[in-house]
Amino acid sequence: MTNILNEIGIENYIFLSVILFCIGVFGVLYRRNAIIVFMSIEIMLNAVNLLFVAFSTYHQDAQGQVFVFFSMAVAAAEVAVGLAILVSIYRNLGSIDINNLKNLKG
Amino acid sequence: MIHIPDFAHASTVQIIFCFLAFITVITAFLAIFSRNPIHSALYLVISFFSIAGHYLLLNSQFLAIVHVIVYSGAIMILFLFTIMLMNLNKQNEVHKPRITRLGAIVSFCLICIVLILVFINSKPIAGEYIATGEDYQSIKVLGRVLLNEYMVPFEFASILLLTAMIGVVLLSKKEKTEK
Amino acid sequence: MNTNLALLLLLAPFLGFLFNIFFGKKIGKSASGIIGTLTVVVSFVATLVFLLQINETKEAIQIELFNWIQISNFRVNFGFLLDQLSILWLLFVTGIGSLIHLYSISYMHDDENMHKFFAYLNLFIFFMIALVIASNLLVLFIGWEGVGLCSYLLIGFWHKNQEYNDAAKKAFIMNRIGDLGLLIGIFIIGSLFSTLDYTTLKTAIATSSNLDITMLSVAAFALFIGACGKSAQIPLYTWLPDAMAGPTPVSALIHAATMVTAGIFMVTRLNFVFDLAPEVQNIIAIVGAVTSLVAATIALVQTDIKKVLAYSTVSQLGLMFLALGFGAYEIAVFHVITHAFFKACLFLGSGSVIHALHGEQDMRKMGGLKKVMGITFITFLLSSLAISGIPPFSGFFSKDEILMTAFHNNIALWVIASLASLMTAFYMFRLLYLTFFKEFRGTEHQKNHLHESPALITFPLIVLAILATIGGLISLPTNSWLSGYLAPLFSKEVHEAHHFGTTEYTLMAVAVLGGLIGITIAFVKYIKQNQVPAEDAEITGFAKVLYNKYYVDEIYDAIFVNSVNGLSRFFRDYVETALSAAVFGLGKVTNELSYQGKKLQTGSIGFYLFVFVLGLCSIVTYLFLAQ
Amino acid sequence: MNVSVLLIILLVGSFATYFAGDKLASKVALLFSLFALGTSIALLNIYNAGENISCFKFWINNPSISYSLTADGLSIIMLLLTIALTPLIIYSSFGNEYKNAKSFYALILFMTFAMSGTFLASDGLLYYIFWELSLIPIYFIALIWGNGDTEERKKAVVKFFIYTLAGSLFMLIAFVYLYQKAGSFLIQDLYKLELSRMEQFWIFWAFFLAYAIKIPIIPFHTWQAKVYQKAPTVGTMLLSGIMLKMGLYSVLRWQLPLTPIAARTYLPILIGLGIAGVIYGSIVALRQKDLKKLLAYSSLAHVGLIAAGAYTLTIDGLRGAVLQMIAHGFVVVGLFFAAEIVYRRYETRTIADMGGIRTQAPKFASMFMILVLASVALPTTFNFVGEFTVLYSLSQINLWFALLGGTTIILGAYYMLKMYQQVMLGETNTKVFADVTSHEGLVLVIIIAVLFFFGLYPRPINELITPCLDQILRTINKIQ
Amino acid sequence: MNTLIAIIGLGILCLILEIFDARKAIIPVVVIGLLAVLGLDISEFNSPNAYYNNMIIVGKFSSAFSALFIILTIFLVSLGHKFYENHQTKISDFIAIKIFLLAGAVTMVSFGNLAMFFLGIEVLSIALYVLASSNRLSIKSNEAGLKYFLMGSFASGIILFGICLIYGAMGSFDVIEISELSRSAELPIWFPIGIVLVFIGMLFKIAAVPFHFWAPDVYEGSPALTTALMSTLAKVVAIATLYKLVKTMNADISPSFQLIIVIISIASMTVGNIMALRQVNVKRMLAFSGISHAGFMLMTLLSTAKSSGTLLYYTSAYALAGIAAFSVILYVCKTKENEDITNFHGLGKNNPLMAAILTASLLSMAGIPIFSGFFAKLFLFNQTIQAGFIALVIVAVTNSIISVGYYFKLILAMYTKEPNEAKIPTPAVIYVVAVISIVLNIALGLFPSFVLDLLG
Repeated sequence: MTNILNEIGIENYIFLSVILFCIGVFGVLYRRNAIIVFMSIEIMLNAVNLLFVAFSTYHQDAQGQVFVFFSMAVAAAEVAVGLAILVSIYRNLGSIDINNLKNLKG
Repeated sequence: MIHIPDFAHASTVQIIFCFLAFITVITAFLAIFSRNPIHSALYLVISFFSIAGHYLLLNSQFLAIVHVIVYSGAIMILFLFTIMLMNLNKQNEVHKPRITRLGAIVSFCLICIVLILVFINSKPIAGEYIATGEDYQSIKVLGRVLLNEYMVPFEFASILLLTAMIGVVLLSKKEKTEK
Repeated sequence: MNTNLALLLLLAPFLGFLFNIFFGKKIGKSASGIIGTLTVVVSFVATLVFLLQINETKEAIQIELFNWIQISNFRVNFGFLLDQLSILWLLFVTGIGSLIHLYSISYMHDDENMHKFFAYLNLFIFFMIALVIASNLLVLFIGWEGVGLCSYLLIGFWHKNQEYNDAAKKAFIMNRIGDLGLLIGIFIIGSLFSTLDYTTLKTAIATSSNLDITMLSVAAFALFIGACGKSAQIPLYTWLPDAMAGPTPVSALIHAATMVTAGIFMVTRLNFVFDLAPEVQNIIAIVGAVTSLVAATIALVQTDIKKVLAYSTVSQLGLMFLALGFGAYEIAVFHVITHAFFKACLFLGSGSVIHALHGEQDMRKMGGLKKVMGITFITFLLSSLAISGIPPFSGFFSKDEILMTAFHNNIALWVIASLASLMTAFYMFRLLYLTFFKEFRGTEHQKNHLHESPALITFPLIVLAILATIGGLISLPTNSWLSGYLAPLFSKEVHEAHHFGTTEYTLMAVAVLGGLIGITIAFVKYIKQNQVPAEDAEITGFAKVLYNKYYVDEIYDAIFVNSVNGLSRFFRDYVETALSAAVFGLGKVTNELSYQGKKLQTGSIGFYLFVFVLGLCSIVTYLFLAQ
Repeated sequence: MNVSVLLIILLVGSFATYFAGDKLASKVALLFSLFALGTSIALLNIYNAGENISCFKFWINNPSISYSLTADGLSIIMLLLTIALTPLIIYSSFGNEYKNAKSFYALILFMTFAMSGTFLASDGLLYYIFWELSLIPIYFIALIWGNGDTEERKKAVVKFFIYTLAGSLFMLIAFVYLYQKAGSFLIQDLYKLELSRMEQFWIFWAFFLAYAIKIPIIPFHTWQAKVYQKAPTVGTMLLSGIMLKMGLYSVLRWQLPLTPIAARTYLPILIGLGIAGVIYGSIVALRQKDLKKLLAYSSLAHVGLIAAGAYTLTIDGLRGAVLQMIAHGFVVVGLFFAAEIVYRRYETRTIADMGGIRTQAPKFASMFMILVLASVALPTTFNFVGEFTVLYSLSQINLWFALLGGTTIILGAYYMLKMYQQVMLGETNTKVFADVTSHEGLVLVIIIAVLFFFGLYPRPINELITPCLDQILRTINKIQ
Repeated sequence: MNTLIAIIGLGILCLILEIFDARKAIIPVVVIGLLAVLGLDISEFNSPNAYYNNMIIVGKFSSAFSALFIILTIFLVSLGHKFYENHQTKISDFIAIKIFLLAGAVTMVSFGNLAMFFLGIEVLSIALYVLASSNRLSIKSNEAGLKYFLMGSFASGIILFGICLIYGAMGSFDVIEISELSRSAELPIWFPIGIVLVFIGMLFKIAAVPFHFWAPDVYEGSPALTTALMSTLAKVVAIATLYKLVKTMNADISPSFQLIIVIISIASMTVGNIMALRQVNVKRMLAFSGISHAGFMLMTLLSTAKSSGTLLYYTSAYALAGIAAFSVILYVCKTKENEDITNFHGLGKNNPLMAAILTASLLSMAGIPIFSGFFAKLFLFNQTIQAGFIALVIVAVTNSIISVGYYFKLILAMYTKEPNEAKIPTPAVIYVVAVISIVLNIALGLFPSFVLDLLG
């Protein structure tokens, strides 16, 4: 059994991950709907997960994939907390536009 | 060096990779650009599925399944649920100030270019990718690694989740004093 | 024995001072006056003892008490040197001092702060004694500054009047300018010879092989500046006329007889230094001559009785400096002594007049006093004759010798000095005529209360008048006791026995003639023509310039006082503010930065992340792409 | 028995004062300060008997910092100045009522503690700690118990604090740098260092910044007048009487021996700055409307001369500087107290509002006069001894320095007498001015007695400091 | 390891107590428990050990810092007694979450595997997100929570990416293995990039410029006790972790990397101090002060070989002063709507002890002797000069001067202004915490060797 990376090349995975990661960054910066911003962060985490798996294959090592589990757990926890915060903001403000959240400044 | 896929002589795997990559990136973009949050969420689900496809391509079936279950099944449902809860599906964002968009695009381009350039600049990996032939990503192996070597982090992840749980309860619980 | 006696001599007035300061108010005015006087008399007696002793032994008495100031290359002791010069000086300091104390008992009797007056007088005597008996320059400096201080206190004795206070302050500060000169001189001498002690210094100079004459000249010049300050020479003389603000006994004691002669004392003391600096001696002579003329011209038109005497003092001091400039120290000393007698007498006499007129000092408001104030008039007349250089009064001898020395050395200066002494005769008799002759020009009230002063006032007048008359005896042209007495002090055998020839007699005649001319002009003007000096506003022409003392005070004010004050205002208002602003400015700039910086903290997550990404990119770029 | 006993007494005194409560605070403070004075005299005797009263203990291993107090002549004399002035200063405040007196007096004692430590410490860092520590109490004293408009006072005091701190932090860097070189903060080890010209240059200016601000040397004096004016008189006394001397002492103890080459190179500039301070301070003092500000500028002029003396690098200069420091310490405390006495009665510090006091208060007038005279260095007062020695040392460097520095005796007389005239003389003021009370009188009399005693007999001090100054001078001259 | 287990056990105990409705007992039990844990931790100090495949490596460094964290947590939990008075129903949640946060913190300094590191940092972060927005009815708190959450997740993403690249380069998550491999010559560039990304992520956590923007807003918006926690515990944890990461993973830092540290350090100090000057809100001011302190602490990274003791000292000094300061802030602003400086007016008259404690803590932060803040700075400067960065020290000193400006603004407000209202009674707990922390601070100043030499 050959390493599948022989055909694709680890670089391409890296580039894909980087681009995906950057899209996530872009989303965080571009959108002001907090939910979409969260989603963008999920994209970032996913990009990393993908790279983990690719590296796991690259090293032929299970640890990378195990790490993805943790990363997922973290993502889940973050989303839960994030959404809870969002909900309470929505309750108070009736909106989740992060541009409205500029009370703290200066 | 960046390998421009040679579509004429590309192997199946390469074509699949390119296809999946294309889907992933496009849907991710669409998820961000889409005005309707529901659409965003759905695009994101597709994106996640395509990532799962990547996992399958890399022959990590278990992870792919877990990925689908956790992300598409749990996280995105949570998102959708919240969107529904807040009744955001119709909400259209007010036109964003130009400066914000410009900033976003600039930083996107910047970080993209910088990171890609960094990786391009690096030496290409010489030689063959190792293939030990050993099983390293079946459920069995993963389970062993996870519960032997990574037992502590595994347990600790439970603390993480517990913390998140307490946190969410804390944030959502109504107190008696509140009206 | 000597030590104890010297200490008694020194400290008796000081004890008097302490006593009067602390208990003077309680024991009553007369008692404090008497105690004040007695302490000075004690000093006088002690001086006499020393005089007798030194007459026998001919040896200076040196007393070292304890180490005072320690400098790297020498130490300064508290020490006294009682030699011929200091004892001579002590004699008239304590002698005239006693008389003036006595005089003051009566003169100041109406003043509520009489005990303080005596305390200050005693303190003055104490410092004067310290100045005179010092064995080194630094102890001399104690006395030097101390008498300046007492002068300050006494000029401003009536401290409710701010003008008097101004005068006192002026005197102190001008003295201090001189003091700085003296200090500089001391520094140079100290560093050149590693000693400030007179005796050691004298030996050091005598034995030293390669003297730095330039530095020594600078030192001599600096010392001379010090003498100028204390002895009211150009350019530092303007304080003395103003110092007349003090009570008249003060003017007599401090500003005529004793303190102002300190400069002459110091120069005489350090004759061996000045002898080595002929340029400086020339300067001294010129300054002395010019001062004497300038002061005399000013005195011509003054109408304040004490101002006339003050300028006369400046003028006489100028003559003494002229003598010093020619190295004729004993002649200067001689004139100091005679001057002390007659000028003290004149001042006390004027005090008697002022006392009689209840404080009136303007001669235009006097006149005809000889009828009521006989004794005062006679003593005043004798002293005036003495100062005018009419033989056989004491002034004749001393002044004549100065003129003669001047003639031998420098004709031009002789002319100036002669002119000054001619004027002296004129203004003194102008004063005399205006005060004592003709009719009284004051108010009716004053006229009714005219009276001769009490015995306590007239007694010192009489004594001083006698001394002024016969004082010349101590140094007759042919047989000078003084020269012999002072001879051990001077290195050079100068003025080898006045060889008297025609020139000398001619000169003497010229001098006497000059005095007589002055007296005659005054007589013609004020007795014959019955003139009275014009009111202030009516004075015109050169007389006005003279009357206003050549506007020297105004010039000094404009050049020094105003500029310093202007500078002060400038510093205070601009430089201080600017410096302060510079320091505050740093704070302000940071504060402003903070204010501007706050605008960066927009509260927008997008912006925050944008900067985050920028930071990330720049770090990565720098680390991985820039190299 | 060693010198740390003294520090402990002061520190304990400070706490005891605080816990004694508002009513007793002043008395407890006075008691402790007198006790400290007694102890210091006892220590002086022990020292004179040739015994060692220094103290050395390791404190921090790495970096190696030790609790090292060395008492030599210079330290002891500065210590005595501090300890002797403290009871006077405390006693002088008895006529005033202070809110929260316990804190006030506790802070005074604490400040004395810190200042004494500064004079004693022979470990660079310990010294620095005490140096900084002394800043805090005076900050609060000036801030809380000061007078005048609060906002202005705040501005002045904060400026003072930040400014002084700024200077001293650069000194800290210099110390740390020296530590890197020597591996120890101990002064004897630092003395042994052979620094290059360049290093000396930097270290010199780092020290200079700290000291020039503290002393202050122009143009770093801008904090001074305002703070003196705004601080309560007790604070002003502490500042001008003792704290300034910390800077001057440090110049002698630390700056010169550590950076002799630099000191020699910049000698004319430094002396020039000192003398510029003399002239500038005197001239600015002429036209001050506020009594305390005037005294502040007079202080600037005097310390300028002291600094000039110290920078001559001659034994005369150093000795004169030390003598003058002590003399100035006493006289300035006396003068500020006189200002306070006037303030207690007139409740103003504006000179124009005063006048005619002499008629009503002859005792006070005489004592004030003596202080004024001492301040203008009348011979027989202590100040003369110092000033003479300093001026002499200046004349050894260059006669012009002596001449320019000597203007202080003219200008000083001018502004002081002018002040005296305006404050004390003239027509009787309509306002009643009671003569000094017995305790006010006592303070002034003690100060005057000290001034005259050492003015006539400075030998004990000379003997105490000369060996130590010689030692310092030897260190300075070790590299020629 | 035992420490960690004990802490987690304590957290769960806390939840169980809630079930048994023993809310009143929670805080005392937890404080006692934490003291016990502290003892346990100290007992581990001299027995370095690695547990479970190097997942947790207990050594002097980790024990010492863990002890510091535990002490800080004790203070913070005790302060909660008053602070959560009106939130009795949630008290167990609050306390438990803090204890789990502590667990995360301890993990962060004793990790032996990047997985533990990542999980630790996430536990800490998630707990902080929750605590920041825990005042659910306050829009400010919500905003703070969301801002922190968004930016924190973003940073987590970066850290994760960095870890991923490190893994890609090394094929392992074990730090010992990584550090051994990193000495070999041939390294893919992924490794340094990964390190840099993790580094940047951690810079975000310690709020270093230019990744600091969240700090002031979040500090201001969060409930005061949370701010106290963030500015003391969280910051200390982050810097300690960063230090450990840099030290263990990258034995010698390249000069260009050092330059980056120097620049960030300077920027943090300067921006933090300058921005703090014009702040009216005390929490916000302390946030900027924290940024500047982050800049100072970063200086330890320039001489990683020897500076662990210095870092421990600095962080202890800073955190203890912070605790003392925040106790007073909690006391003063308890009944107020905001934490503006005006609330502190006249504190010197109303409550001299509290004013004195706040003054002392501010002086410590400003670096005035004899408070430990001074020694912290001194040791830091000493080490930095030794490493040859004298210019950096000069900048740092200049910054210290600026910092005095705003610390004294607060002091001035306490002592020169008239109080706005009558005296309010002080809860004993706050007194105790404030006094103990400031006494510890001063004690550290008097006996610095005790902490300084702990890590050799």
